[in-house]
Amino acid sequence: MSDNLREVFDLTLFGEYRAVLLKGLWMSLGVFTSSAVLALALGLGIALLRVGRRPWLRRYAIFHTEVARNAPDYIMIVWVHFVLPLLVGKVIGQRLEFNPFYSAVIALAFVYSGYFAETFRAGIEAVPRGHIEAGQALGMSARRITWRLVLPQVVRRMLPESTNQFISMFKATSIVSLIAVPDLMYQVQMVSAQEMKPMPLYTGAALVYFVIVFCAATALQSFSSRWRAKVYA
Amino acid sequence: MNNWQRMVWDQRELFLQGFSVTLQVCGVAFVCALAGGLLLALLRVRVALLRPLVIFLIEFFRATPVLVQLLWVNYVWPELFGWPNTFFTAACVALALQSSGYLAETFRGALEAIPRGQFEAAGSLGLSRTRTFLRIVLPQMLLDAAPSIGNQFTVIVKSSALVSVIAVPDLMFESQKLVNRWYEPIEILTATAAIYIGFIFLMSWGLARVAGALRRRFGLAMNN
Amino acid sequence: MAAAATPCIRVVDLHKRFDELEVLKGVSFEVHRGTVLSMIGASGSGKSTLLRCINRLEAPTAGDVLFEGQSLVQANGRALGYNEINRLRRDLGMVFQQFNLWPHMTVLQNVMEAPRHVRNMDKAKAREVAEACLRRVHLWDKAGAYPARLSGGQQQRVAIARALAMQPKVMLFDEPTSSLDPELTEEVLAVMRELARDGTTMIVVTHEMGFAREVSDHVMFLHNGLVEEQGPPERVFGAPQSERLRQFLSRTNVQQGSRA
Amino acid sequence: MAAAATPCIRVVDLHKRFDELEVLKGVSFEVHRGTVLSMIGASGSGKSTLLRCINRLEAPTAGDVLFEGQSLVQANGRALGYNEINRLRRDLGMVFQQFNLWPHMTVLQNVMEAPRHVRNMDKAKAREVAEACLRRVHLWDKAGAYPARLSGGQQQRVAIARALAMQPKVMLFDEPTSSLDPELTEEVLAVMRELARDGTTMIVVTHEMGFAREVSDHVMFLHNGLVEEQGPPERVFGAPQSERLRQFLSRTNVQQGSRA
Amino acid sequence: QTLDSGIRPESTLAKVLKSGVMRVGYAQTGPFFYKVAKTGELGGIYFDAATELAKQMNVKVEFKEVTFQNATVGLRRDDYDVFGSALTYTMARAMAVDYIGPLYEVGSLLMVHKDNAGRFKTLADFNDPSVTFSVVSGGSEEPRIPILFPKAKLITTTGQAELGAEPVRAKKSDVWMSSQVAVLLMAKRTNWAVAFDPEHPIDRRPSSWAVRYGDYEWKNFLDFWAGFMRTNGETDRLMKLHMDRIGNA
Ligand SMILES: Nc1ncnc2c1ncn2[C@@H]1O[C@H](COP(=O)(O)OP(=O)(O)OP(=O)(O)O)[C@@H](O)[C@H]1O
Ligand SMILES: Nc1ncnc2c1ncn2[C@@H]1O[C@H](COP(=O)(O)OP(=O)(O)OP(=O)(O)O)[C@@H](O)[C@H]1O
Ligand SMILES: [Mg+2]
Ligand SMILES: [Mg+2]
Repeated sequence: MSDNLREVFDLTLFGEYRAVLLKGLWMSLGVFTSSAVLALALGLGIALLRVGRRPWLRRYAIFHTEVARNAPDYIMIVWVHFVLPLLVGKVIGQRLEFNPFYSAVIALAFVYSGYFAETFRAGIEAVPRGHIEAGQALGMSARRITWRLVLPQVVRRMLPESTNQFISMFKATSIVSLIAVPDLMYQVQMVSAQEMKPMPLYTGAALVYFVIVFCAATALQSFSSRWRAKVYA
Repeated sequence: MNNWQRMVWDQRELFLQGFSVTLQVCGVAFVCALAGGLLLALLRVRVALLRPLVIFLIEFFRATPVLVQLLWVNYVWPELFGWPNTFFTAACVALALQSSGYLAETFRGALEAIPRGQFEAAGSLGLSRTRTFLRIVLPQMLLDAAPSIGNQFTVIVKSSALVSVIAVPDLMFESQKLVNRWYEPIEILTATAAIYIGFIFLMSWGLARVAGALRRRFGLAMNN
Repeated sequence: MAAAATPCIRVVDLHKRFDELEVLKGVSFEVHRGTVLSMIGASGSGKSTLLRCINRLEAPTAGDVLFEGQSLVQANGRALGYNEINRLRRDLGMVFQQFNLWPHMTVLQNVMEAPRHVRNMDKAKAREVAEACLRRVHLWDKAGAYPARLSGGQQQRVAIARALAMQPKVMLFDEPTSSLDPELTEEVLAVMRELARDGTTMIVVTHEMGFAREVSDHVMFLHNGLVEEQGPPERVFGAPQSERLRQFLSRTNVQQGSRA
Repeated sequence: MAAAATPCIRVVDLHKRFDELEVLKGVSFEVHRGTVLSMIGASGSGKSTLLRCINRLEAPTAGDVLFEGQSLVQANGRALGYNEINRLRRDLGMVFQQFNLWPHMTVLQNVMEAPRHVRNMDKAKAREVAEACLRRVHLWDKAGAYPARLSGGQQQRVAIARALAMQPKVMLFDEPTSSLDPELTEEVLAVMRELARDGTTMIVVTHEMGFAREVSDHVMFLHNGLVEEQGPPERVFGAPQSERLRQFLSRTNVQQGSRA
Repeated sequence: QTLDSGIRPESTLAKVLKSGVMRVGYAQTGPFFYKVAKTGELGGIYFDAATELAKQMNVKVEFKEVTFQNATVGLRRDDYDVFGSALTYTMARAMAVDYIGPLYEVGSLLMVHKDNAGRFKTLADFNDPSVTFSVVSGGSEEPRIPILFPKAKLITTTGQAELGAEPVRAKKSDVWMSSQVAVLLMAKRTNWAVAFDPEHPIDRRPSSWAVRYGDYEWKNFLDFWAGFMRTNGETDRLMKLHMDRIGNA
């Protein structure tokens, strides 16, 4: 291995700064969980509107999905942090300023609500019509059919695809450093600016992301396949 | 409003120039990602010997931030493998790697969803394995995976906004340059976002139309 | 059986059109309480569509369906809403050709769901009802299994139990045996025979002429969206009037003649 | 029909085990050129598995399958590779219970695919062959349609045409009518009768006792993974020896007696 | 009392004095404004300067972090009263925000790979078509390279400044141009980087803070402060202090 390569894979800096880096990691996880929960809830709502009976809400759902999925995360985050408060402020007639953490969570939740909405919609549409009709034939209410017959199947069926989305989302949290949210990437940049060694630090960060994602994905996978084995024999 | 004229409309050539680079990077990366994803999926399903390695690779590509992939491919790979030697190639490769990880899983899902009977019908008629794959399996896989493939395209385009860290002058780079010229990010970034959103929307809409048309043609559209 | 004053189900000049295709072109008939009506007819003649209109899973294009004198289509000159239809549907049990069991619930959960949350029984009561129904179809030992682990005949019987658990006044069966092998067919028909004996009002779409002949009080032959012929089974099978029914029966007879 | 010196298909002490479950426990029989063998038996008795072993869609656990004297399992003491099996399979047409048509190809493309790329015919020739086969099953007018647009009976006939187009020496049918309604069943059986008359060697897994009786030269009753009884149809149906076969026939008879 | 002094009440100066809080925006750059990575404490030349200023004004100071990119947006949006981290004078920036009188002069240095060091004897050797510069986009060096080294080729990266040095390390470019502080630090921290003629920074440019246009009182007041800091040698003293501190960190 050449000197250069040795430098890239020399992770001693990572150990040396583990305290701040760990703090950053916690922040990353915080941003991730907050925005993931929001995105899931929002995505579910939008998906239900999309398959629902009200044409205007359906149209809004389509619009929401397309804009959310297609907006680059980077621009979305800057926009939410700087432009959105201006607009909202104008409406309520008062100067507004968002805490960067909330801006980040709002932006990520918005972008990924589009992805989740699509995932859920695909799942809802994949539930055989007959299952719904069976519920109707027994006189079950529309809400009960949705919550008791449709969604449990959707959630379990869409688990693999959602895993993909969770992974993207977790990785996407690394851009919140753009608005100075002190996540793992932010800390890495800070250390790198002081040590002037970006490569080993970024490499270490990538490994951290990898290990976390790998463990989480494996756990989800084994959970979902156990469930599928039970229900789909 | 004057700002829009001066910073966006008058700069359309720069925007266009950056957009054309984005287009090239995404195009090449997308094609490579499709091929790579397919290859990984097949290796994973068919070659038991390589399975652990392939799973590791897939997860590795999926799970590492694309920024780091860009840095690695551009700065570390040349030393390890003597390739790639231009920034542009490195950008394409890095983007393709990430998406091929995702697509490998998508393709695996699609492959496993093809009814056994489809293979058996081909086998019972004596079709060769290659022919069976190309003619019977692949078209059905692509059709089945079309929505996820569309999704992946949006991911590539969005990730491509990072390629300028390895000096590829894409749309994002040009728009940053304009931001640095006037320190007026709002109009410029909004315009940039509009271009990205419009482009991605057009592409995924087109793809969905094609897939929908095919499904309708095959009479598969109105199942449940 | 004595016909009650109001027929249990009355279908009045029912029309159903899917875009271009007019599937039902004005069907009228009555079913009295405690009787069994069999519907026969070629594939595509509109049998399933008719059954689905009776249960309001499809909205008729014109005409009316009355259940114990109450319209399932409109009341006071306006169309019925989802909740109103739903209330009426509770008394109309339906068994689908494809079973449509809910895969994420056990057999017991499948059967208990509606009594519990539509009839609002408490858990113990619903369980009791479900147990009775499952025993009736000889499947109490499978109560804890998930549907995917059951054979076709077993799934079909669970579907019957699920409908029965609501103690409906009418049972609608859509080709309940068409995808079962002979042995399983026999199982399911046995359960239905028993229901008939107990006096449940039933409308059965079927390809099993033997069953239709044996069990039903009335047979109806649907052709091209119209009732081509109807009457007691002896007359319909023994002395068919219409050319088309004769043809239909001869086809199925030829083939069944060649069996056994 | 005159039995040739080497039987067309010879199955020798065939065993097949899925993990725990031994499905075939030593099955042996022969089918001579130009004859029709019907396989009957209860659900789960291993009929499909046997058929699939003959076509090598499943690998037997032990025993051998010979096609015109050539083993489909091994040659010169080593197991056959995919390509070798494939070469032999060209002469074994198989029609699946679930049809397994390729949904993204038209009827014509489905039928032409194998002649063109396995037999390497040129396009015109393959088209000619396909046309002949489709005419034979009375479906030439559907040549341009996609499978999803066809009724069940039509799909089944396309599957037959697809197998026929390879001009196989043997045709294997797995319950070719079990999910069809009586009219469609009749359509498909008619085509098979015609094939039998033309002297095609056939092995048919079926629930249609009438068809088995009428068409086959030999009937085989499978029970618990073993050949419980076999012989000419008159003897098997007329004077069954084994208790279990009598039971099986009585069940299906009861039900068929109750039809028609 | 503030009215007596003639300060317009809408001036930021009046507001700061009245509210008793001065809001200072910063982005992390070099020795001017940084967080000590291990402790997360703020520090830097301008951090000390801003703290001192607040003390003398008898107000509290509140620091708000932004990224460099968004520095001027935050200022114009009134997220803070002064952007107090290092902004090097460029015409583009001057059209968006008002600089106060310079607090310090920064120079640039060129950095090459040690394997390449022998190639370059004089500054003129860099102005050659066979030489490729790398530089980070948006920094003050970017527009200067085509002027100082018109014959050389240029590639521009984005993101962190030190990522602009990576092409040199990977030998995809020959020389990195950056602020003298960054180059010295990198040469010190890595074993491959060599600063070219470290004693003589080239292309010196003023570095300072920025305020919104149109607020004379506030700008005059800060100009006065900057003049004092420079003439007095206070910024030089702080520079030495912090360079030592970072260098040994
Ligand atoms: N949702 C629908 N949209 C359009 N056409 C439909 C729809 N449902 C049914 N049809 C058509 O209506 C006709 C009658 O269908 P129906 O299912 O009622 O027939 P059936 O008598 O039940 O036949 P089978 O015995 O094959 O079940 C068919 O031609 C069918 O293609
Ligand atoms: N791939 C498999 N893995 C495990 N068990 C299997 C597999 N295929 C079949 N079996 C089992 O082997 C037994 C025989 O199956 P087979 O499909 O041959 O029955 P069959 O006689 O064709 O029945 P049917 O008339 O219902 O089609 C069944 O118990 C089945 O569950
Ligand atoms: Mg029907
Ligand atoms: Mg079978």
